[in-house]
Amino acid sequence: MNASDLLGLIVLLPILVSVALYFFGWNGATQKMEVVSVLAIGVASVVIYLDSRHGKLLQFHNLLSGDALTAILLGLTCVVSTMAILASREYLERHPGDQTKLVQSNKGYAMAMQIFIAAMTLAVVSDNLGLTWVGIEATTISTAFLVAHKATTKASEAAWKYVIICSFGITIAFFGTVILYFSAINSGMSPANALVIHDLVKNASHMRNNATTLGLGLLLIGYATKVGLFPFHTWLADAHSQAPAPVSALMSGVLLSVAGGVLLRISEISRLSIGHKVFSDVLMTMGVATIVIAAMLLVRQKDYKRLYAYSSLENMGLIAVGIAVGSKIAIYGLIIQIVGHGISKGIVFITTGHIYDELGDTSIDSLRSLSHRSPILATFAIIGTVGILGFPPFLLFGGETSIAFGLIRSHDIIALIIVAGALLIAAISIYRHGIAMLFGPVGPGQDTRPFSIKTRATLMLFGASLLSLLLGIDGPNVTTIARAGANAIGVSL
Amino acid sequence: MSVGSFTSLFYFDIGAFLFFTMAIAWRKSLFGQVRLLRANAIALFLLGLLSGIYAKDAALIGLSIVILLVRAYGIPTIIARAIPHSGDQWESTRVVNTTASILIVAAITAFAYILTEPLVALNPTKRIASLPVGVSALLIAVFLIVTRRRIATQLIAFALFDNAISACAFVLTEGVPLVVESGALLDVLLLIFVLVALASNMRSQTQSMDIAELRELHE
Amino acid sequence: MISSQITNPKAVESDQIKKRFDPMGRFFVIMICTLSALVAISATTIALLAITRPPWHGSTNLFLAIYGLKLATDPLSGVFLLISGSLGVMVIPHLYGYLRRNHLPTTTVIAIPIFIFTMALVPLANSTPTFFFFWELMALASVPLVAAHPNDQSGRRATFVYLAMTQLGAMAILVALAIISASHPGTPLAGLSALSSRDSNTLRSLAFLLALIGFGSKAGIVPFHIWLPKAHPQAPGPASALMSGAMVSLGIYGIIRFCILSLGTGAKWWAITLIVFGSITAIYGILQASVNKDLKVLLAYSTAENMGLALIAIGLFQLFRILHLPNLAAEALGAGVLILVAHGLFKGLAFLVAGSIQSEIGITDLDQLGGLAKIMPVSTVGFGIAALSASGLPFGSAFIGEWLLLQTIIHLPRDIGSLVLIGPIALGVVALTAGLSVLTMVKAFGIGFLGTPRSKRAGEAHESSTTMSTSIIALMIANLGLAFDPGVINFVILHLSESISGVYPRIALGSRISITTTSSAIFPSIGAALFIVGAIAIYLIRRFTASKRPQPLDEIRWGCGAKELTPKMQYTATSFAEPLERIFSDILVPRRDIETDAFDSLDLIVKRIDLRESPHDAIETALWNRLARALDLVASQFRRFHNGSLIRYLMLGGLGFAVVMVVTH
Amino acid sequence: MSYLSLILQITLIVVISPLIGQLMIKIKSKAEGRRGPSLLQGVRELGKLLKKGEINPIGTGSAFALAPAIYLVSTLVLSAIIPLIALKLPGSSNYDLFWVVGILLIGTIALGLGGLDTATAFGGMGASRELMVAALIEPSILMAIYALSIRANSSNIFKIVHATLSNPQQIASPQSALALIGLVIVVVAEAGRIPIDNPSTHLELTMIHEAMVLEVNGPKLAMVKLASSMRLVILIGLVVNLFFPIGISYSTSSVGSIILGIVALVIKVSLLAGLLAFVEVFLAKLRLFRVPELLAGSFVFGFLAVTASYFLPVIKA
Repeated sequence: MNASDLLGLIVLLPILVSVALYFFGWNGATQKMEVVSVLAIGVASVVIYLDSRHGKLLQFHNLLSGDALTAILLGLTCVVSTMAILASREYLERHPGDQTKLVQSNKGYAMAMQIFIAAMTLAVVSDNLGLTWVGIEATTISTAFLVAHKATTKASEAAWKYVIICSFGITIAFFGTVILYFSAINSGMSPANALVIHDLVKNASHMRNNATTLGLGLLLIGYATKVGLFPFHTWLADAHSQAPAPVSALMSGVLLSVAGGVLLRISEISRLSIGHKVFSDVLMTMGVATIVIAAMLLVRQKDYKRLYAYSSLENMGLIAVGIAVGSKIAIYGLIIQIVGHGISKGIVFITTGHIYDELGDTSIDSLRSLSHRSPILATFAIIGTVGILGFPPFLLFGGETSIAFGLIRSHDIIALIIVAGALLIAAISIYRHGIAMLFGPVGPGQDTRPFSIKTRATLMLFGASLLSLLLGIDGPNVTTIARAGANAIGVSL
Repeated sequence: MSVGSFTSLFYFDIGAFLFFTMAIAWRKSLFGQVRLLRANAIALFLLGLLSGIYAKDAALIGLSIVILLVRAYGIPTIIARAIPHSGDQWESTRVVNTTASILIVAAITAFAYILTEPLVALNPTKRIASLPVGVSALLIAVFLIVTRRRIATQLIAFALFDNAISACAFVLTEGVPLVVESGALLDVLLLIFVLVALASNMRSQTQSMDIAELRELHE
Repeated sequence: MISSQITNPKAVESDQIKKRFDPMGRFFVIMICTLSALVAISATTIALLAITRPPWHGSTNLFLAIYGLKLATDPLSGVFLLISGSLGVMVIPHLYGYLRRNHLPTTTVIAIPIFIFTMALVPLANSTPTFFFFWELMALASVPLVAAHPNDQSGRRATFVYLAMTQLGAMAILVALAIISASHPGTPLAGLSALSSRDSNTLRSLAFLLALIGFGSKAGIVPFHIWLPKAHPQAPGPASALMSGAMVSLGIYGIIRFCILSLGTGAKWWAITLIVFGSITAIYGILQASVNKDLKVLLAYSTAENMGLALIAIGLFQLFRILHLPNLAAEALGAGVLILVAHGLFKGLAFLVAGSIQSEIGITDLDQLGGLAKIMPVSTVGFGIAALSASGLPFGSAFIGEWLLLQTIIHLPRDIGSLVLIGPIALGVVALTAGLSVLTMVKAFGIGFLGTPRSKRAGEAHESSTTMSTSIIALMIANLGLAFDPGVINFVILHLSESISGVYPRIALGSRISITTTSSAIFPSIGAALFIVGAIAIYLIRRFTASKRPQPLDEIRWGCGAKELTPKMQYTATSFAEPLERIFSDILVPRRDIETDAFDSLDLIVKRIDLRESPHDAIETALWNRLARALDLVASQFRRFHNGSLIRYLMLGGLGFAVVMVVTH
Repeated sequence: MSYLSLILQITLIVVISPLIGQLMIKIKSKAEGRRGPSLLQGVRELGKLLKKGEINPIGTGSAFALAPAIYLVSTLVLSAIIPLIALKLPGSSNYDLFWVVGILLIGTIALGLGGLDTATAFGGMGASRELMVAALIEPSILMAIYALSIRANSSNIFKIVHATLSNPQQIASPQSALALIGLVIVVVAEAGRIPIDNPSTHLELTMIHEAMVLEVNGPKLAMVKLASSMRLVILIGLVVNLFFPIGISYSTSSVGSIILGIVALVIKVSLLAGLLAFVEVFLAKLRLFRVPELLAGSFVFGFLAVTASYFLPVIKA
C-alpha cells in the first residue's frame, strides 16, 4: 500500500465501521473498531507529517492530499475523537434512547459519529474545493441526528436551526465554489484541475479578477458559517448546548477548526490571487464581531453548556482574526490556538457532560458547590477552562499572544483593542459563573449529594489534561510543527 | 445544433427557470409550490441537457438525467411528505406579504444585473449573458429562505437555492466536475431527507409546522 | 434549638467541609515549606548575583512555543528578585506555623511555593512574550491564595474581583507589550527602547497608558486597587505578606521596565501622569486605610498608599530623565527602590502579625481586638515596629525612602518652567499621606494591641507558636537594620543607577544618610542614641526621687461617674477615625443607614433610631459598579437580539451574504 | 566647649519653659484685667506633682507607663537637635527639618498611644483628635520647610539659618512672609494653643490634648506638662531662628557669643510667646471641625511661599 492511499483509507475506514455497526450492532467488537478507525487517523497524521518534512506532498488522485497542516488537523481529530468515542460509552449507558428507532439507538449514534468523523477527515484531506464542500456539508447532515439525539423538543429545535442555518451558509459556499471554478477555467486551467486547491494556489496569480473576488468572498462567508462566525454564529450555542457532551466536544474542538482550516486554505488562494485586502477586511470584521458577540452573550449566560459554546465562538473569532491578519506570526498563533482549543474544549465539554449526567440540568443556577460535590470534575473543569482562557503554560497562551502581536504588526490596533476588551469581558463573565458553580452555596431545596465519576472517565480526562499540559511545555516541537503548518499554506516569510 | 438555436433555446429555458422560481414566491398553496419546484427542476434538467447536446458531452447528459431524477422527482416528493395532508396546506402567514414579495423579487432581478456585470464582462459569451437570470433565481431563493415561515416552504426554498446554483453552474461552466456535482446532489438529497425527518420529529413533539414557533432556545 | 441545628443542611455541609480540609499533615507542610524555602533562597542568591555581577542571559525553547523562554539578569531585575526572595526566606517559619494550625484548601497550600517561584521568574524574563508568560503564571498561581475561603460569600467575591482585575491587567499588558515589541517579539528587553522609539508617538503613548493600567492594576493603583482590600483579608497571613510585600511591587517593576525603560524617553505628560496617579493612589489609599477597621483591609489600603508613593518617585525619575537631569533621576529612582524595599519588609511584618492574629484569634476586626500587648508580646512589638515604619517616622525603615523622596522634590531645579509646580503638589501629597499614615498606624496599633480586649476571643488568645514568632523577629531585625543602616543596600542603589542611567546617585547611604551635593543629612543612630541617653536620664531621676514619694496605687479608671468602665466603652477604630471620615466625607462617601422605629405611622414619636455608618470604597461603587451595570445593559441588548427566532437569524445571514456580494462586487 | 553648649542649650530650655508658660498666663491675665499667678507657679506645680504618689489605672499596660517618658525624651531630643543658642552645635550637619518634624510626631504618637492604652473613652477621644490635628498639620509643616529650604537648597537647619544670616535681605521677601504665617499657624496647632486647642480648659467636649492625658498623674503628669511647655518654647525658638536669627552665635568657640545667644533666645522667645498670649485673648477656640479650615489656610500659605520662591527672582545682597 502506498502512503498516499492512507488518505483515502482514513476516510473510508470510519464509513466501513459504520457499515459494520449497522450490521452487527453496537457491541464489544464494533466498539473496538470505532477506536481503531480513529487511531488510524492518528497514524496517518504522523505519516503525513513525516512525509511533509521532506517537502513531499502526499496526493491521492487530485482529490486528496496531505501536508503538515493536514497532519496537524488530523492529529487533533484523532485525539478529540478518541476522547469523544470513549466518553460516548458513558453517555450511552446513561441515556439509552429508543433502541427501535435507528436515529435514537446506540447503534445509530455510533454510526452517525463515525460518519461525522469520516466527513471531517474528508474535509481535512480533500485537495478539491468541491470535495471539501461535500465533506463539510456531510458533517452537518451527520451531526444533525447527533444533536437531536436526546429526542427532546429543545434538541429537535436545535438540530433544525443548526441544519437550516449551516446549510444556508454552506450552500453559499457551493455557489462560491462554482464561481471560483468559472474563474479558474477562464484563466486557462483545465476543468480537471480547476478546483484542486494546490493547483489553484499555483495558478492563483493568473486569477486576479472580479469573479475570483466574488467567488472567494462567497466561499469565505459560506465556510465561516461552519466556523460559527458572525453573521452565521446563531446556530452554534443551540447545537452545542443540546448535543450530547461528546458530540459537543467533537464539534467544538475539531469541527469548527476544520472549517477554520478550510478558510485558511482559501485565504492562501486569496492572498496569491486578489491580494489579501478585501478578503481579510471581511474576515477581520466577521472575526471581531464574533468575539464581541460571544463576550456579550457570556455576560448573563444562564446555561453552562452555552457558556462554553460561546467561549468556543470567541476562540473561533480569534482564529478568524488570525487568518485575516495572515502574517507568519498570526498563522503560527492560530495553528497553536486550534490545537490548544481543541484539546481543552474536549476536556471541558466531556466534563460538563459528566456533570449534566449527574445533575440533569444545564442551567448555571442549578450547579453549585461543584468543588465539594466532585473535586475531580471540578479539577478538570478548571484545567480545561484555564486552558481555554489562554493562561500559561497551556497552548492557547502562545496562540492569543501571537495573534495579538500579529494584529499590531499589521497595524490593526483598533481591532486589537476591541478584541482585548471583548476577551476581558468574556473572561470576567466566565470567572463569575465559574466561581458560582464551583464554590457557590447550594440553594434551599437543591440536593447536595456528591457526584460520582467512573475511574475510566477520570483516567481519560487525566490523559487529555496531561496531553494539553505536555503540549504547552514542549515548546520546541510545537514550534516546529506550527512552522511546518504555516509553511504548508505558503506563509514562511 | 447551431449556435443560434442553442442560444435561443437556452435563453428560453433559463427564462422558464426564473419564471417558476418567481411563481413560487407568489404561490400560496404548499402543494402548488411543490409542483412549481418540479417544473423548476425540469427546466434545470433541460439546461443541462441542452448544454450536453450542444457540447456533445455524454457525461453532462447523464448528469442532467440524474438531476432530473433527484431534483425533479426525489426532492419534491420528499418535501411533499412534510406537508400535512390534512389541515393547513397554505402559506398564510408570511413575514413579507405577497405583493411586497413580488416587488422585492423585481428589485432582486435588477440587483442581479448589477452584480453580475463584471462577471459577464470577464467572458462575454452569449451563454454567460444569461447569468443575471440564474443569479436572480438564486437571490430569490435566498429571499425565500429568510422570509418563509413554514417548514415545507423553507425546504422548497432550499431546494430552489440549490437548483439555482446548479443553473448558474451550467451558465458559467457547463456544469462543475461530475464527482462534485454528484456529491452535491447526494448531499442535498440527504439534507432534505434529514430535515424532513427532523420535521416529522418536531411535528410529533410540538404539533407545529411554523418555524417561528421554534423559540424555546434563546438567550 | 439543637435539633434544628443538626437538621440544618448548612451545618451538615460545613461539617463535610471540615472533614475534607483535614489538618495539614506534618510531612506535607514540611515538604511545602522546604520547597518554598529552596525557591526563596535561590531567588535571593540569584538576586545578589544579578545586582553585583555583569548581566547574564540564557534561553530555552521549552514551555513557550514559538518564542522560547529568554531569561536575563540585570540590577533592576535583581532588586525586585531580592525583595521577593528575601521576604520569602523570612516568611517560611511563619508559613510553617500557620499551615500547621490552620486548615486551608490543598490547592492554596500547593500554590504557595509555585507562587514564590513564579514571582521570582517575572523579573528574570528577557523578552516580552517570556515576561507575559511568567506574569500570567504568577497571576494564576496567586489565585488559589486569594481563594482560601471560597465557601464564604466574601471569599468568592474577593476571588472574583481579583480575577477580574488580573484579567484587566493581563489584557492591557498584552496590548501594551505587543505594541512595544511588535516588530521583534523576541528582542531582549534592553534592546526594546531602540525599537520602540521608531514608532509613532500616538502608538507609544497608547502603549504607555495601557502598560500603566496593566501594571497599575497589579500594584493597586487607584482606581484598580479594589482587589487589594478584598483579597488580603482572604489570603492566609504569610501569603498576604508575600502578595503585598513582593507581588504588588512587581507592578512597579513592570512600570519601570516597560513604561519608562522600554518605551524610550517619552513625553513629559507621561511622567506627570505617573505622578498624578501616584498622588491619587497615595491619598486615596491612606484615607481608606484610616477609616477602615479591619486590620487586613487597613493594611491592604496602606499597600496602595505605599505603591502610590513609589509611583510618585518613579514619575519623578521619568520626569528628570526627560529633562536630562541624570543625577536627580538617580535619586528619585533610589528613593522609589528604597520605598519598595522598606515596604516589602514592614508590610511583610505587619501582615505576618495580622496572620498570627488571624490564626490565634480568628478575628482581624480591630473593633473586636484590643489588649493584645499583654498576651501576644512578640506580635505586639513586631506590629509596633511595622507601624512605626509604615508611618514614615524616624527609626522606621520607610523613613529613609520617604526622606529621599522629599529631598528629591525640594531639589527640583528652578529652570524647568511651570513644571516646578509638581514640586509643591507632590510634596503636599507626600506630607498629607505621611500625616494620615501616622494616624492610621496609631489607630491600628492603639486600638488593636493596647487597651483591654473588646471580645472574649481576643481576651483568651495566646502568643503564636515559636516558629511563627521567629519570622516576626527576623523581619523586625530586618526593619530595624534597614532603618538604622540602609548602607546594607547601598550596593543595590549604586548598581541599579549605574546600569539604568549611567551615573551614580549622589546619595551616601550608611548609618548616616546624606545627599552629597546639598548637605542634607540624617543620622538615625545618633537620634536613637540621644533617645536612649534621655531615657536613662529620666529613669535615673525617677529612681532617685522614688523614695520621696508614696507607694504607687492601683486604682480604677475615672468613668465619668460610672462605677466601672467596660471594654465596650473604649474608643473603637470606627470612632477613632470618625473625625477624619467627617472631614473627608466628600472623598470617602461613608455609607449611612438610619433606621427609625416609631410608635406611630407619622414618625412623630420615635422609639429608637439606629444609625449605622460604615466606610466603603466610593470608587468601587462610582466607577466599577457603574461600569458593570453599563456592561449589563449592553449585554442585555445583545441577548434580546438573540431571541431564538430562526427567521431573524436567517435574515441576519442573508444580510451578511448580500453585504459580502456587494463588497466583493 | 561645643558639647557643653549643647548641654547648656538643653538645660536652658528645660529651665525657661515653665517660666515662659507662666509668662503667657500672666500676660493673658493682665490683658483680661486679672492679676494672674506668679511666674514661678509653673515650677511649683511641677515640684508638687513630682512629690505625689503614682496611681496606676487598672488595666493599663506598658504603653501608658512609658508614654509620658517618651514624650519628654522626644522633646529633650528635639532641644538637642535644633540650633537655638548657637549654630554650630555638635551634629549640626544632621539637623534636618524633616527629621525634626518626625521626632516631634513621635512624641505626639507616644502620648496618643498612652491615651488609647487607658481604655477609656476620654483617652481614645483625645488621641483621635490630637492625631487628626497632627495628621493635618503635616502638609503645612512640610510645605513651610520646603519654602525655607529652597533658599538654602537644603533642608538642613544650619544651612537655612546660615543662608539667612549671610543674606538677611531675603527675609523681607514675600515668600518668607508667607512661609512665616504658615509656620506660625503650625506652631499654634502643634503646641495646642487657641484657636486650635485650649490648654487651660478641662471642659470635656472641647478637650484635645488634656483629654488624652486625663488619666496621667503624679510625676508622669509632671513630665507631660514639662514636655508640653518645652515643645512650645522649642517651636517658637525654631521659628524665630529660622526667620530672625539675630544674636545667635555662629560657633561655640567663645563664651561671650554663647551668652549673647542665650540672652537673645530668651528675649526673642519671651517676646513672641507674649505676643502669642496677647493675641489669644482676642480669639475664641475653633470648633473641632473648623480646625481643618485653618490648617488648610496655613497649607495654602506654604504653597504660595513655595511657588513664589520658584517664580520670583532671587534677592541677592
